Amino acid sequence: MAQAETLFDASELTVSMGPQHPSTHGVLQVKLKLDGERVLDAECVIGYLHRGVEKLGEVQTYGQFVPTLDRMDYIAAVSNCLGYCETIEKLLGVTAPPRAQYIRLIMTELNRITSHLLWLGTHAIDLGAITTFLYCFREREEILKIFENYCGARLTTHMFRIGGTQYELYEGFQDQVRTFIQDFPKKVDEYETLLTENRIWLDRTKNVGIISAKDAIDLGLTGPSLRGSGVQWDLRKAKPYCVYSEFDFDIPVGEVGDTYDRYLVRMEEMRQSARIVSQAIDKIPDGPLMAKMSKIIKPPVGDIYHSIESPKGELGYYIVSDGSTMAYRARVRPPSFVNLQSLKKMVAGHMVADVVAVIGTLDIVLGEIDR
Amino acid sequence: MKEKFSTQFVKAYSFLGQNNIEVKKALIAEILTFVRDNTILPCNYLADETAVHWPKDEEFEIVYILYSFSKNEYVRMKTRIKEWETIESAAGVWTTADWLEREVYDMFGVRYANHPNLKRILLPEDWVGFPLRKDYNVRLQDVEWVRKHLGIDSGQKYYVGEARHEDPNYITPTD
Amino acid sequence: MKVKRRDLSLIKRLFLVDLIRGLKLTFGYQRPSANYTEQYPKERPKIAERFRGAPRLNNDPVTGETLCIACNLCALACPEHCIEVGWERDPAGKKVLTTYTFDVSRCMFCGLCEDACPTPCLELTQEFEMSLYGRRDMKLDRKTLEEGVQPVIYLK
Amino acid sequence: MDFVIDNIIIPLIKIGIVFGVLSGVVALMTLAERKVAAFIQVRLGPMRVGPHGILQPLADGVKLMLKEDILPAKADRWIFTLAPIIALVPAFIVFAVIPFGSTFNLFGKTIALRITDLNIGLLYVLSISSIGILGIILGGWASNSKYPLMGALRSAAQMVSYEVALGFSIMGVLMISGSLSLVEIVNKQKEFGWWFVFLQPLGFILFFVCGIAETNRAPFDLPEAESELVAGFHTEYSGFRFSLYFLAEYANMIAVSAMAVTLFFGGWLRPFPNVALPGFLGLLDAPLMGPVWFAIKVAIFLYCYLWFRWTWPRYRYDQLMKIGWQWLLPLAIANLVATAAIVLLFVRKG
Repeated sequence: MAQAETLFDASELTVSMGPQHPSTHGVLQVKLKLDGERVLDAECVIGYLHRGVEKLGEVQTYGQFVPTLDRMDYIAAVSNCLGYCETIEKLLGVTAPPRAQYIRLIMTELNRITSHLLWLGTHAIDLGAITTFLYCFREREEILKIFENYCGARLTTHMFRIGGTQYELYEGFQDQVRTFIQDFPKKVDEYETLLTENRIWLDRTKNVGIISAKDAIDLGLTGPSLRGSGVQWDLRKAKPYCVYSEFDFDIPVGEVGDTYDRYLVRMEEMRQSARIVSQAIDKIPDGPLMAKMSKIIKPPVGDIYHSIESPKGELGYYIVSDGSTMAYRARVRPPSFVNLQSLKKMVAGHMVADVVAVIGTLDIVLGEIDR
Repeated sequence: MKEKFSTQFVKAYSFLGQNNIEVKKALIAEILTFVRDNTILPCNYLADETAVHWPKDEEFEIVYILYSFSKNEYVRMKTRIKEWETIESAAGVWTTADWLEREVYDMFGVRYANHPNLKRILLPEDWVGFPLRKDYNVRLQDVEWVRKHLGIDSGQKYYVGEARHEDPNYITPTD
Repeated sequence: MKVKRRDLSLIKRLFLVDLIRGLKLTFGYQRPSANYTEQYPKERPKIAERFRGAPRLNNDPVTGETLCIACNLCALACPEHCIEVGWERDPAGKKVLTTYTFDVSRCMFCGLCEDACPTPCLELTQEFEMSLYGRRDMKLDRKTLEEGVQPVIYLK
Repeated sequence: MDFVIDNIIIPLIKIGIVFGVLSGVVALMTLAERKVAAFIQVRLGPMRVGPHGILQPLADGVKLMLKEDILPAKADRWIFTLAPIIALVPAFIVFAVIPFGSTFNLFGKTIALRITDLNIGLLYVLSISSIGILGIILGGWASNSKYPLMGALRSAAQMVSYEVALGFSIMGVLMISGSLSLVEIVNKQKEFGWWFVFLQPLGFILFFVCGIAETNRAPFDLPEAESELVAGFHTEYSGFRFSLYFLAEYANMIAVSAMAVTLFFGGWLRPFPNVALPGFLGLLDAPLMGPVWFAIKVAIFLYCYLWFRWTWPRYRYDQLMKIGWQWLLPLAIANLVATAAIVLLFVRKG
């Protein structure tokens, strides 16, 4: 860049945003090159939360690895759990019984709502609307209570086991979920009252961090970030897993691919999730919770890739088995990791305040990026 | 479909309903470009790129998991390289591969040729060794790194086996 | 399904409709009945029955003998290897529990040990106040596990 | 003797009272902020210190005093220390000219419920409040750190652009009242029988918006912008020096609210100041009721400040500039011209 283009000072200002910064959502560090307030370049430094999950997968048995995975994307622990359990089930050639499948689906969708609520809250806080955050947490709390009642933990749930789920539904589960699901769309309307039409929100999110559909695919963006760019692709529809094919729901897509579109997509996804849950809650079949399988999990030699639509995007597991009780290689395809790569492209030429908005809109979880 | 690269082609098979294609590594970038741009199964999206270490053969298996939006189909491309060999980077084909390859380099030490920015991504720059190799000693490295950078003895030091609680030297590093 | 992008119409923009609607909402929430806070130490939270909290070794309520049969399954199931079971053979050749160590500092409360336990002995209880002053104290021995962790009571 | 009493003792007492009350209100504001925020966010806020957390400001104060006061190694020591003081002092001395009530007689003395009545009171307020900004800029600059520097730069730009619009928005009031003295402005409002807000609605809105921007409050709190700049200009401040900035912010809020009340809401006047009240309600017109009316009005304004902050998102830097120059300034000028025309016609007719 020619020096004459800089406005006040010929030298660029390098600001290290993070790893301790209010809105980097964890321990992300972004090295920003600034010209005044304008971002010339952004480089992400990650790995502060690296715990070697993939290595752990090689030294723990298949069953033991599940709770470790909950710590990856700790906002959407149920999704992690579901993806992994399904992968191993596929490798073993077993299917979870329908009752377990339904419970899995309900829990995963509720978890998607919690994940999106947390995203909305933090995203709003990044843009200065602090109150939305608390409202989101209020609703999130209700879901976490359901989780707690069901499996005994709120965040890192370890809800499912390979072959089904461990826990029977508790008494009053359906009522609790139903009450929540009935109220929830109204609550989403409230968030929308605060944000969707607010002029400040519009100014802050429209035309910020635009990414075209072609670029999005090239960058491997998945999940709401991809759909915000107008690509109608959701693994729940494209490659239905669990029992998603039995339910009726829409996939919201955006037009422009800016922060506002991604925001709208996620808001609509919350409604759709509630819709799926309300369909599923009345149809939970009776039956066993665990598939018939041996206690010791020894999959055949081979490899498998299975991916699900986590709230953040495509969460894939690539497992190589050598026939023992532990995976030979347990690879996780983390959606946040791949999505974060697009930050550089999205923020170039924007202001410092937009960097925060874009980080928020990507909905990253550092536990998953660094694993 | 793969006639064009018949010399490079090893085998194609299906395992548990998932398609695998094994190819040789020499022309990998051209093959990947072809896979991306062909009309039969245009895999325009690289879902994942990773590696598996096979120390017996001193080999890495590089795995590309590809997806075709138009055909709704996953394909796995695999290629094998010797531990000391380099492989052509896919970052020119899909931008996604940039970080994914950096991670593979970080974890396995696979050297990519023509990669825009091949350096460690998750681990610190001065980390020794590549953790996801099967012959890597996690604890030794960790203890050394912690001692060097934090100036304390790592709590992992005595975490060597089943009997660690009985080990008279087992000290938790607080207090 | 396309999402609906909104724009502010001129009238709405001029009369600050969007801003006022937001203000109305937040104003309404100031009513005391909307309050969601739980005054934690004063008000005890309602813990779910299945909550996975502090571990406990149950004794037979009648005889007071431990229910543990020293099968070591919990130690094998634990992903973090934080359970150590010590046993010896009694004259009849039966395993008898001698020591039991549970390192809560490494525990991630996944509940696998509870699942593995063939008797109703090992249980993750509803007790959640487990803060202690040092990591050394977090290695619970058999006695603590049978009696339960005693939390520091926070007054006021 | 009378001279001494009139010119030294009484003013000193008045200064003492104003300063004391103001400090108390500022302290209460910190509590109010947390409480209002909590209520809006369906929480309870501070509850432990005293009944319903009333003593929280005291606890905060003690904590901030006792906290280690960190001076960054590369900071400019003198300016770093001076800046918070520069920020705080003007916020307080603005109150020298703000009238809290009319006059009343005590022991044969006529006591005016104000510290002083400058005939250029308004100019005094504007100029003094500009100095306060200097504290923020200097503080950000002296910290010798990147985030504070950016906060200071934002602050500088914001102040310059909004000061202009602020000045223009008041002009309408000046034209109608024909005086720069704040007391005179209030008296004119009594004469008209209308608060000026009804004559100058646009002027009031502009003034209030600019006032929010001047005091760095949401949605214009860019110099602080905790989600972008960590804490903006006071990132490097801690302990006592931080608390000075903190107090300055609230004192400024009170000052702007007091100004808005004086200029647009009839100062110490009750609503409908010209309608005579029947019976014992006439007590509401007692001179000592002036400060009460004043306080009620200021409190409403302060509540709005908090309410806005906890409801709306924050503007971006360039958008803020755009609003300032593209909307507020032209509107203020248009308002000025319109007012001038109407006043001219009105005067000619009269």
